[in-house]
Amino acid sequence: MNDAQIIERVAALLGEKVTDITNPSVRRIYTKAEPQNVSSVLAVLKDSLGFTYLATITGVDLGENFEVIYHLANEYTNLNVRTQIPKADPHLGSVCGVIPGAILYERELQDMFGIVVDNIPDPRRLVLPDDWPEGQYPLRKDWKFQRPEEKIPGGKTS
Amino acid sequence: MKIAAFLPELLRHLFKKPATVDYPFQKLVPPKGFRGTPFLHPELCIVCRACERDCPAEAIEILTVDEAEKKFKMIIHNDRCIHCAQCVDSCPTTPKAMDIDQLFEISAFSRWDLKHEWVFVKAVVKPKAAPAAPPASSATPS
Amino acid sequence: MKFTVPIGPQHPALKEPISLRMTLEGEVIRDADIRLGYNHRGLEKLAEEKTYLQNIYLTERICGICSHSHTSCFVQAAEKLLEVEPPKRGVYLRYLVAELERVHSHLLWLGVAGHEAGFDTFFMYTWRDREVVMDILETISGNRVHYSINTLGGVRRDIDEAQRQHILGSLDILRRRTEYYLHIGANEPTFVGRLAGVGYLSKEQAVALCAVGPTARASDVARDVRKDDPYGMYAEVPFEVSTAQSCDVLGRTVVRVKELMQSYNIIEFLLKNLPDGPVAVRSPRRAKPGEAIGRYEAPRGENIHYLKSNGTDKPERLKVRAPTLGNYAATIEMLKSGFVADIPLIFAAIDPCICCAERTVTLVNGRTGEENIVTMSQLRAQAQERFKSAPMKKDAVWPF
Amino acid sequence: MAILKTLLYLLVYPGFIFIFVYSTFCEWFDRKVFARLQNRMGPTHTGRFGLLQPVADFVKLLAKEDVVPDLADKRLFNMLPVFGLAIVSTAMLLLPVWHFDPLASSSTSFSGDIIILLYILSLPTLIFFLAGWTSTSYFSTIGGSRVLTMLFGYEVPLFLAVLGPAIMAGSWRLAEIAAFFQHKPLLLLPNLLGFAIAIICLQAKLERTPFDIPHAETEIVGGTFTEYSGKKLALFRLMTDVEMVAGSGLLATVFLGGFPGGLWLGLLWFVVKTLFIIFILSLIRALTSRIRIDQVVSFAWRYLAPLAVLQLLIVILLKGFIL
Repeated sequence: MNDAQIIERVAALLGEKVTDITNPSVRRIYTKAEPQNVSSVLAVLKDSLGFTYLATITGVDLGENFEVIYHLANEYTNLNVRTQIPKADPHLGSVCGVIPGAILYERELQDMFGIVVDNIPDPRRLVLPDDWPEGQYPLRKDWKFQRPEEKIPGGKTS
Repeated sequence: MKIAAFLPELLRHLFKKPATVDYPFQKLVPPKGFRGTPFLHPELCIVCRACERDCPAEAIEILTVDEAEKKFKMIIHNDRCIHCAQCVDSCPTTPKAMDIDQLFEISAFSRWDLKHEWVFVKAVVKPKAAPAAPPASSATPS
Repeated sequence: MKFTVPIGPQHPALKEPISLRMTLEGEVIRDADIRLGYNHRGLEKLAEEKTYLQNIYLTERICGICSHSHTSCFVQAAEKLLEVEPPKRGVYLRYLVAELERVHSHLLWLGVAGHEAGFDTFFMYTWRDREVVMDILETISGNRVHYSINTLGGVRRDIDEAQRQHILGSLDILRRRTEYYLHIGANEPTFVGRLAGVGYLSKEQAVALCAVGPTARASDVARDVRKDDPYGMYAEVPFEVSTAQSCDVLGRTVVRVKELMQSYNIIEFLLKNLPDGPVAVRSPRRAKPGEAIGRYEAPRGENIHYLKSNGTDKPERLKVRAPTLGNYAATIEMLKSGFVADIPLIFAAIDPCICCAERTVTLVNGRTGEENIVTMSQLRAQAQERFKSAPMKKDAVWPF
Repeated sequence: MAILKTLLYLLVYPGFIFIFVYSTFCEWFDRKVFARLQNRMGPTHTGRFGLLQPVADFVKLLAKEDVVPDLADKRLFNMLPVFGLAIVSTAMLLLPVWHFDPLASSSTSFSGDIIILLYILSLPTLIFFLAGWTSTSYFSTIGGSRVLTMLFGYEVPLFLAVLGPAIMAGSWRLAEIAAFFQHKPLLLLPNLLGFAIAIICLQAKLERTPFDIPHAETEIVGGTFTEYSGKKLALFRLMTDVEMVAGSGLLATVFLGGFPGGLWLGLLWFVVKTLFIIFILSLIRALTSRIRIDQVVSFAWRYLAPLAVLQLLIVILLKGFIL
């Protein structure tokens, strides 16, 4: 199966659940879904097209919105399902029911972006240390890291 | 399945010279092109600051000592250096003002001992040498 | 009686900090729990403050063993964004180093497997022969660990004819030695007895848990990015995806040894068909807004970098997923109902590169559920309390 | 004069000083052979050829901080290394190397001393177990339980194997067994199988690869010795060395014809024969990978014990029909 055939199948199977199917380079397909549809889209892709392998979930801070990208792959191509959720009310449905391995990446999203993943089996903190203050989400663009001033102990010995 | 499959090999090595080297007394010579510690040829530097900009570890610092006399000071913080030699690749002069040596025993008792500095007068670019941008370097200023 | 034994964060079997908590019943593992987070460096945030060129060296520092895999993966994505096409010789050299790195990584793993199984002689011999490939890498790149040979638009160093002949000559030694180790590994009864049947992971589980690399391939899942998504010049290179059907640690060993042989063939092919020409082209510093994904088959499995640009010379977002992370879920599955003696072997069999995986993630296995996140001091106090109220001596049951 | 002589025996030769010097030398020999088999250098710099390295390690450990776990039974925890060293040193005294009269029995050589020696040599295992168990650390506890589990595996084959030559010589006295085989060296050959079994069992007793399960470092850190540090660890290490010498001395006496030729020649034989056995032990150590505890027990009972019985049968038949 080449990219064109997969795009055709995806469009046929999912209809208007997915929009903006693009294929900017070989074996890279991007598509867009509404946040509430992501889980069902992934289920269809997994069952019908063999996209069993979820490489990772990426979160991107777009300013007003968060973009969440699910990177899937099968033996022919790499398919990326993106979705956008508003930053003011970041809620996302869990896909752990479809792909159990997604939990790590979803918990990472919760920590790093403050996205609330609904129905996540295990919502504990994942990336950040236990004593990290609430409400600080390092990968958001408005979170700036203040580099501490470098202090080198001692002086010249020779 | 064979019992003691390793035995011949082991016995053969019992009387062979060990493969390891008695390090502080015997040293291996690093190959040509080994990336050691970067240093400056101050007479060649044109203060283009390409190395300062491209250094991924922020280990190179160029300060202005005297603007009128075109006197500059370069500090190489070897305590931060990751020995990638990108500064050598980025250096646009021919021959290169930034260079790298082959030393690998560079530990010191204090991080301050690792900082090297050069105070120098900016070299004048000869018109002939200017267009010789090295082809392999993607890092030449665009 | 069940008791929880902490393996790590500091433990002789672990070369990097990670915490495995094993709930044991005598010598049998009943439950496993992995905790990461001792090595977190905030690299994805830092990458947003560095230029594309500097990020090459940053991604190289993700891992000390597969350093080239991360830079290649990053450079693949960055070159798409910057719209540069590396020249053919550059591509060949880039993946020549990649295959040499795979050889060094798998030989390293063989030694580690020997060490974890208490077979120190095997460890010493494989590492001695690994020096051959380390020396090659040092000669062609200038460093043993961080080769720094990738740059945007190609590679930084060319190899000359003498080096080419040297590598081809060394391949003979490596081939001979690898065959010998395969022979030893398959014939030494104590070693085979330790590896066979240990850490079972069925094909279904491997697929469901998204296992990658040799872990998946040993469970007969032919998942190899070099074949599925032939980046670089891999479409032109003849090679086979090595798989094994035994689904255990022995299978993972066999897969790695087979891959070594495949890598030797690939290296030979690359060197014999090395095209002429430049090794790099000039690359712009700024990228147009866009996004790209780099996929790369690292020695441990698939490596994926997502890169988004915003028109400046710095990326908007860099997402790194290292292969080890993808294998943790499978590890927990493999550890269950094994023996204590198998913990290091099973864990080593995924070839864990903790510092790769930990650049972003701390993981607590979701299955055990009831444990609450507590601060370290609380945890310590709890542990001491528990320890005082139930000292080992009183209610310990004879395990056999 | 007799008191002085006794003191000399106890402290210098064959007492503590000799035991210390010779066992550290044996450790050096073992380490060096192991290293050379692995194409490494081994100890090189402390003393000539690194000969003083084990002594240096011992002294270094003596100088290290000594930590006792809070929950450990302190008295037992502190006494165990001393007991262990005392036990194995006593075992050394029973070897028929030095002061013994071949005809009359004395306090160091008497009928039945082979039983005593085997008994004494099985005590260090119990010391290791107790050391692990009193440490109260998880790793030590697992190590301690592994020590005892292994004991059930190798002890019976070892006893059976050592029994063979004793039956053949018709004596329970080490000196007499050795003398018997010195007169009829050809009779050593039927015992080769027993020798092999005893070597494997000795390897297990000394907890060396492939039987280093109780202190498998990649699995349970230091195993039985996880909580031991400083002086106590130094004594334990010395104890293992002495046990190695005593064990190989026992095998040399029983299977290799003992140490004939009086004081000096006997000493030379002792050194040569024990080093030979230690060399075989090192070779096994380099040759194998660690096996699992269940594999040890099944190996011992499935192969070693039946083979030991077979060896015993051969000896009895030989004795009954040929001799």
